[in-house]
Amino acid sequence: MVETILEYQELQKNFGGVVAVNKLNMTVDIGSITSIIGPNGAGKTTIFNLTTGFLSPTAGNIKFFGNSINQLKPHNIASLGIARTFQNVQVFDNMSVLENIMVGRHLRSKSGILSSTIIPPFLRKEEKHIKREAEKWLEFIGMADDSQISAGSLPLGKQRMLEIARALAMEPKLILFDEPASGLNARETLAIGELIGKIKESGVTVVLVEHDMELIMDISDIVAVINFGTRIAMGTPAEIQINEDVITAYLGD
Amino acid sequence: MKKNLVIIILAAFCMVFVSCSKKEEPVKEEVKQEEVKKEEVKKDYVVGAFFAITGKFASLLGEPERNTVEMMVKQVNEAGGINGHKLVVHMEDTQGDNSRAVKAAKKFIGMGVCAIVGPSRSGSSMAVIPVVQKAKIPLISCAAAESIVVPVAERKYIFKTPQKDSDAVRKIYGRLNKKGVTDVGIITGTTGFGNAGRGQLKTLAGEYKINIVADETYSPADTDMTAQLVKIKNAGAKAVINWSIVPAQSIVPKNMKQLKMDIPLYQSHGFGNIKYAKLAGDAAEGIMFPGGRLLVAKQLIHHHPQRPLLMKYKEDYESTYNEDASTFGGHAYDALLIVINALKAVGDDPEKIRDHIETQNFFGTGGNFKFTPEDHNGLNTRAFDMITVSFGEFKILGEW
Amino acid sequence: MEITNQDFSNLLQYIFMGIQRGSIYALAAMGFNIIYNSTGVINFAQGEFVVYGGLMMVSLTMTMNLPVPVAFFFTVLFVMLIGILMERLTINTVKSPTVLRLVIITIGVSIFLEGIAMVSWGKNSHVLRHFSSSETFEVFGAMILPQTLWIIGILVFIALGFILFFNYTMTGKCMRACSINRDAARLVGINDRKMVMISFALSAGIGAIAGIIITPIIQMDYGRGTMLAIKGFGAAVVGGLGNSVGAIFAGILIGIIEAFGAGYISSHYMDAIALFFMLIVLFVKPSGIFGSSEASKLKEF
Amino acid sequence: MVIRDYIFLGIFLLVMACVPLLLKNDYYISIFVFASFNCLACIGLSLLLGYAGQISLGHAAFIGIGAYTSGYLTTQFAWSPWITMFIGVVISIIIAIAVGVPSLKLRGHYLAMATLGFGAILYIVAVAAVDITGGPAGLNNIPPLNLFGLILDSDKKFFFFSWSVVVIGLLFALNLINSRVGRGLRALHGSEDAANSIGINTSSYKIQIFIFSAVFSSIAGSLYAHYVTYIDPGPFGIMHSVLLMTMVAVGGMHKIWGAVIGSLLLSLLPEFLSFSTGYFKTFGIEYKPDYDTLVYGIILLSIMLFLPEGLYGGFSSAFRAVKNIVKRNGKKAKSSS
Repeated sequence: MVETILEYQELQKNFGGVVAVNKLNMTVDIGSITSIIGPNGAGKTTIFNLTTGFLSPTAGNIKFFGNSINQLKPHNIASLGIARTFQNVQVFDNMSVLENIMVGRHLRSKSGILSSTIIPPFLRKEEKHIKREAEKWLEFIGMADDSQISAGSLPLGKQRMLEIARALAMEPKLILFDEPASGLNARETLAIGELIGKIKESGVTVVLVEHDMELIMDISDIVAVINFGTRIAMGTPAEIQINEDVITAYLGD
Repeated sequence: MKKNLVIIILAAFCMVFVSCSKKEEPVKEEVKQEEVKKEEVKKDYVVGAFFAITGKFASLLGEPERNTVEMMVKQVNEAGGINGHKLVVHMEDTQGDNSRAVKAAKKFIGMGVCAIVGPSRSGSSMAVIPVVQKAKIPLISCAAAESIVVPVAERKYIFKTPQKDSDAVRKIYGRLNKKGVTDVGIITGTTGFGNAGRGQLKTLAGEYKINIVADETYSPADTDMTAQLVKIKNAGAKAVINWSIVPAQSIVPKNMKQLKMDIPLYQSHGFGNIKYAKLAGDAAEGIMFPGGRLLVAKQLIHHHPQRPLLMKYKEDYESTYNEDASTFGGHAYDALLIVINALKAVGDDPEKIRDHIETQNFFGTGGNFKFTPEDHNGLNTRAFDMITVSFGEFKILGEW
Repeated sequence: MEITNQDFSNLLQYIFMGIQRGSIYALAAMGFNIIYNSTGVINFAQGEFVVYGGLMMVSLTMTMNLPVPVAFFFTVLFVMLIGILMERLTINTVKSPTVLRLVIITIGVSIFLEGIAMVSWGKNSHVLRHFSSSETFEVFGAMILPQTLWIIGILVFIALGFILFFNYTMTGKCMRACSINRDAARLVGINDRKMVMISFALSAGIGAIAGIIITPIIQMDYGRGTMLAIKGFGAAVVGGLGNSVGAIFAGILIGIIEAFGAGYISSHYMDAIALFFMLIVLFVKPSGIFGSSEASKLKEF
Repeated sequence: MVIRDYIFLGIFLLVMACVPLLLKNDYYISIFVFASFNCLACIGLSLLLGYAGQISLGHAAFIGIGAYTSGYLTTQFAWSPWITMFIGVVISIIIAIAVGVPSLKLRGHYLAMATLGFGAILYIVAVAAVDITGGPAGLNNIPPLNLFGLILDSDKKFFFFSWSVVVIGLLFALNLINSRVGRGLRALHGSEDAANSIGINTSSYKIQIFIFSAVFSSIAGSLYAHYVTYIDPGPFGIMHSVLLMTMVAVGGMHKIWGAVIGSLLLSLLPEFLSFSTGYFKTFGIEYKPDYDTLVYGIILLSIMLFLPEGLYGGFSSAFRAVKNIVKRNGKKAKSSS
């Protein structure tokens, strides 16, 4: 029996009168790549925002390793080991590439505001360690040459890579990718796909929201299809491709 | 990094000690003075003057003061200066702000002025006292609070020209006694002037057997004192005393009229600018306040010793600036006059000027100044006349 | 405790005083809200609109001797023009607007306008004739100025106009749409830049009216803007930022709290009492006493 | 701190060390002393405004807390100024927590409103609580600071002392923004959501920075009290809070050095204007101090409109442009030869 890392139970989110997520039930297996697909406005990003605490559910439960995380703040959820990227890529463009990843080490370091002002020796050691780790992750995504460039001046593809590296630097157990390939060309999409595969190999569970079907079918272990906030199908890529409900949802009635 | 920090801090402290141990300044100043003495040409007499010329709530004080000083300087120099020395006055604007006042005082001291005139407001005066005391430069304040020159032992170099607030209170309380009024409500502005007045009103009440039935305040930015006045009215006050120096004081008579309170209203000597009466409109009719005679110069009997001086100042001022003279301008006139008197007599050594001021006895716009080493104001209750507003003009109130 | 007639008429007196003060806060708060809804910015120059309204009215009626209605019209027009100029010359020219930057720009405009007012109208306080008689009349022992009735009447009139404008005119509806979702509004063809300009004009106009109606009572001078802006901002927050009906009630509530504070507690701390009330509301119910918590979450820095 | 900061700090120290050598007049030195108080407060404020993205309209109140705590305790109980300065800091921290925690948990304009209201209340209390604060008459005879036996009673001595304090504050701030916490803050400024998603507790950081900046202001206030030796409520009102904000914005919000430039410039501006009155006259313009407000407004407006990154940003982009031109010319020269 595979262990469940993430579980949604009867998850519900209403915005005023609009129901964005409707009684969603779903589980994510540890060590898998699970993709969530569905038409525009189906509530995929809302699910991510609920999972990472940016929104709080109207009803239902989100469990991470069996513990409810409904009421937690985003930074608390991050500290449990859930990382994410954003649909409209959000790198810190006022910082260098290396610094962006160094911020990702935030949870893995501990100096506070007072010690930061006078910089005692232990802190300098920590700072060096942060930098080494950050360089390691930069190497991992193959951007070691860009370390001193301002993140805002990178092309979109590299910004996405950077965002992923920043999330990885947290050493999370679960990582949520929100349309990592949107706006990228074929070559960049391929690179992202490879990277996601590498991430899975390193033992991190991946949940993916994506529109690029080719990418999804290529790398996913499980695909869940969402429409109007409810799950209408779930299975291996091969099963999903022949599911009639899915075809109706995508092509219309 | 830590090392660097320590080094930088040490460097900074070293700079402090090095520079402080030099002590080059005083030596230089002495040299300068000696050089000056050697010169044959008569040097300028340099005086500093600073008033609250701009800034919220205070411009009715500072503007007439500045105008007066500029006018006097022109007159003095056109008449050939002081014993042949040209009079130079450096003007600064405190904006009613105390740190600006302190900066300006330091600027004057740096310039080597022999005396300082101003500032306009009590708070600013208090702020600059430590600075000028230390520099041993005489300062003649144009602000009213009595605490500026008391205790004299600690305020050796500080003088002031406006009448004491305690004397103003005595004048009002004296009149109340004669009228047989004991229950009064006081309403004071939360400025240095109003606060000092409130203190004096409360302190002297016992002496005159006055019973303060309500003690209210308003801020200079306040727009409506109805609530305070209702309280005063309900407390059974038979007279209201309004003590402030900012334009908001004119709202009190207006509100009293609205509330149909027909008990007499007394104002402080801070009402001494006809503009305040104009702001209150017809509600100002019948207001009584102890004021300098400048406001009623024309009505003084012809042999009144102050009359010629007052008339001259008033006419000069009004013809030069095309606006009514106010007691505030008068305070500056007196202050500069004191300095000019001293300069004529003893030259521009600050110490000698200080000593000379303590001996001065003359008629100014504020009254008969009799300075002594114990009294750095030199005025008493006789400096005031009770003045009232009648048909939009200041009138001397008949002597009871 | 027995309630005497005297107590009752005092209460009434304080209430009227509070409403009179509060009406101005309410109008200032409405001005804040209009601009806040269209741009998400707190316009700190709002108080200057009030000052310009008052001072311009003084110039037109007292020096140029225009009749009150004519002067009223031209003053409002003049201040609206200032509002439009402010928007066109500053807010509209900013290429990458962040709220922080826009707020600081409005502070700059406020300082600038204050400087202009000081140079052109001088530093003295100015008085304005009351619209009708300045003789008070008595209601149950409370003394009331006819001007107070004018103020209340005009406030009610503006509030009604406001509701009609935003609910029943096309422009008003477009402005509401912009405030709810600017991108969506732009998609359906609403010119959002123009809506921002209109909001500045409206806000300036309301500010001007507030200045005109209050000047007969308070004496206007160039420096009054800051305090009015603070109180108006407070009223806007208490009423729930962006909620104009809430602002009206909150403004009057704050005015009455001030009057009661001065009358029943201590005039020394009058302003502090009202501000303290604002802080309490801010901390306990940040969406304002009349606002819904959902609405307040939508608007963010 | 990065290398550029060391260079700047070196230049800064050099310039500041030269000021008293060049200025013989105590008055001008005192202007710089006053500027140092603004500078210290602005460094703190720029952390809050530029890095945590929060507007505070009540920082002058923290200056007031420092000043009044020092003033009251030294005059009433003759406590050592160092102890009272520390107590002022503690009180500021407590008040900053009380004001900051509820308002910073919310987003938007709430801190601006809360600090505005709080600043106004404190001002009123300073005016009305006559028994403690002396009311509008203020507190007099505050003793000067005593630094290991050296009494800081002259402008020159205080100049070095207060600017040393500023330099230490500057070092702290520069260290802070280049540390883990500083990266967190810059991240928060870059994108609050993204910062949250990598586990940065943004609201806690905002509160900590608010407290940190309040401490800076409080120390500036204590220094003010012991320098002027007289305090009254005047300099601690809302207008001064707004002025501090203006200084930070004019200098450049997103850089600590911007706060230094802005506070120095705007503190010296009134003196510069009154100094140059004569020059205005030669151009036929009668300059009056009345116009100061107007000039302030114009400066703030034009900088916010044309140099959104403030003077610092303007300088550095001008510097970069010059560097690029030099580089290009150098390349041209090489290629042509």
